[in-house]
Amino acid sequence: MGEVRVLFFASASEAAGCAEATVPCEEGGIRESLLWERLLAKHPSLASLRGSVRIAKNCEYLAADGELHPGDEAALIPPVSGG
Amino acid sequence: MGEVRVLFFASASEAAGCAEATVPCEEGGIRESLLWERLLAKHPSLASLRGSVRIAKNCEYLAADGELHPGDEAALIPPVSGG
Amino acid sequence: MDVRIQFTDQKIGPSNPATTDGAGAVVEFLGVVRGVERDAKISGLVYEIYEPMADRMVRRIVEELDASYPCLTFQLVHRHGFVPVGEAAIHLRIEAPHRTEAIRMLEHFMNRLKTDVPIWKSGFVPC
Amino acid sequence: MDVRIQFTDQKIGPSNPATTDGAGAVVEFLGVVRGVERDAKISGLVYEIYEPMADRMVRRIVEELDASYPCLTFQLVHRHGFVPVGEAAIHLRIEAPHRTEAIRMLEHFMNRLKTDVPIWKSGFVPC
Repeated sequence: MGEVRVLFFASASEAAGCAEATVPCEEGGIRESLLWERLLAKHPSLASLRGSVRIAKNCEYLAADGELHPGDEAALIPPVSGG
Repeated sequence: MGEVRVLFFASASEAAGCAEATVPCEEGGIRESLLWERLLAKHPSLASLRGSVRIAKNCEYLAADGELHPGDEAALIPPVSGG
Repeated sequence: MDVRIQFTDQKIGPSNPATTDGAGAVVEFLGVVRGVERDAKISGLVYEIYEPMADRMVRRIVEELDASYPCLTFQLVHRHGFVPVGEAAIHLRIEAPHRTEAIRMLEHFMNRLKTDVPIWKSGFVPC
Repeated sequence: MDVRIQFTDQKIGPSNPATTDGAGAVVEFLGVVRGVERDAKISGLVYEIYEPMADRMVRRIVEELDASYPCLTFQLVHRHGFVPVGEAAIHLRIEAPHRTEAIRMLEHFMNRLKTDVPIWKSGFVPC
């Protein structure tokens, strides 16, 4: 099985206590729900953010039916507050 | 009888060929229509501007029922185009 | 609100970058003379200002808009006389606690300027 | 349209006053750190940026908005790291043929920035 790298930013990195994680990923791809399941197994402290965090894949927001594949760079994007 | 000083700007000063005029004015005041009548007697070339020009009195636009009195500074304000 | 108005025949310089206490947003606007007017190439425009009335109208408009879009400072510089192509005829700088008010002030002020403030492009100079 | 994006941990300097050929309007925006956050006095804010994604999102947003509000140039500087009170966290400079497009671009871009661009105020430093 391959892997997806997941970057944490802002409140997500605070909650996880680290800046990134790797998550196992089948060649056929995984959906957001499975990504969360595997992430929370490693970092249960991220659970409270799940409702507000969006997932990015390779610097684009992941569509609701989007899939992650091995080698993708994912990111947890908490509500942004630039400017 | 007193007088009102009338300043001309932009297309009004071009049409009149000068920057200002004085117009006779009764102590009791005159309305815009009488001001125009007396102005056009002196400067008939202003006639074509009458439909587009607004009158100012002491640096305020004159209300439709406003009056000019001797000593007031009036101005012909063609459509503005600042900025 | 602190309102400053300047009419000048000199080139408009860079603005002071210092910000007022409490300002979260600074919006600046430059209106620049373009090289074409009524399909003809020009070297510049000539502006004319009825200064005492323009000053009064600007203050009136800003005061009215400030009631809806509270801002901290409002600075206007407008040139008169010849303004060459590529130079600014007008410079606005608005500070406000929040950006929305500053942007709305800019937008509505410029609309009012172009209907009510006695300033005219009184001629253009062909190339 | 010429789009330039810079992320920096250095103080944002004064912008280049030169204007692009054909630009009739230049709009600039500074978002300045204010001295109070959640009712507490602060000495500054800390910003975090997911730079490659922020760059991509900004370009996407500007491209989309340019279809409705055609502009000539778009420059964004956003700071990361600690930004002291009174300094700008963001600077925008937009040039367009006409002011309406430049103002709309600013307004809509800032709205989109605050929903879609991965930049965070990730902390504030008390006085």
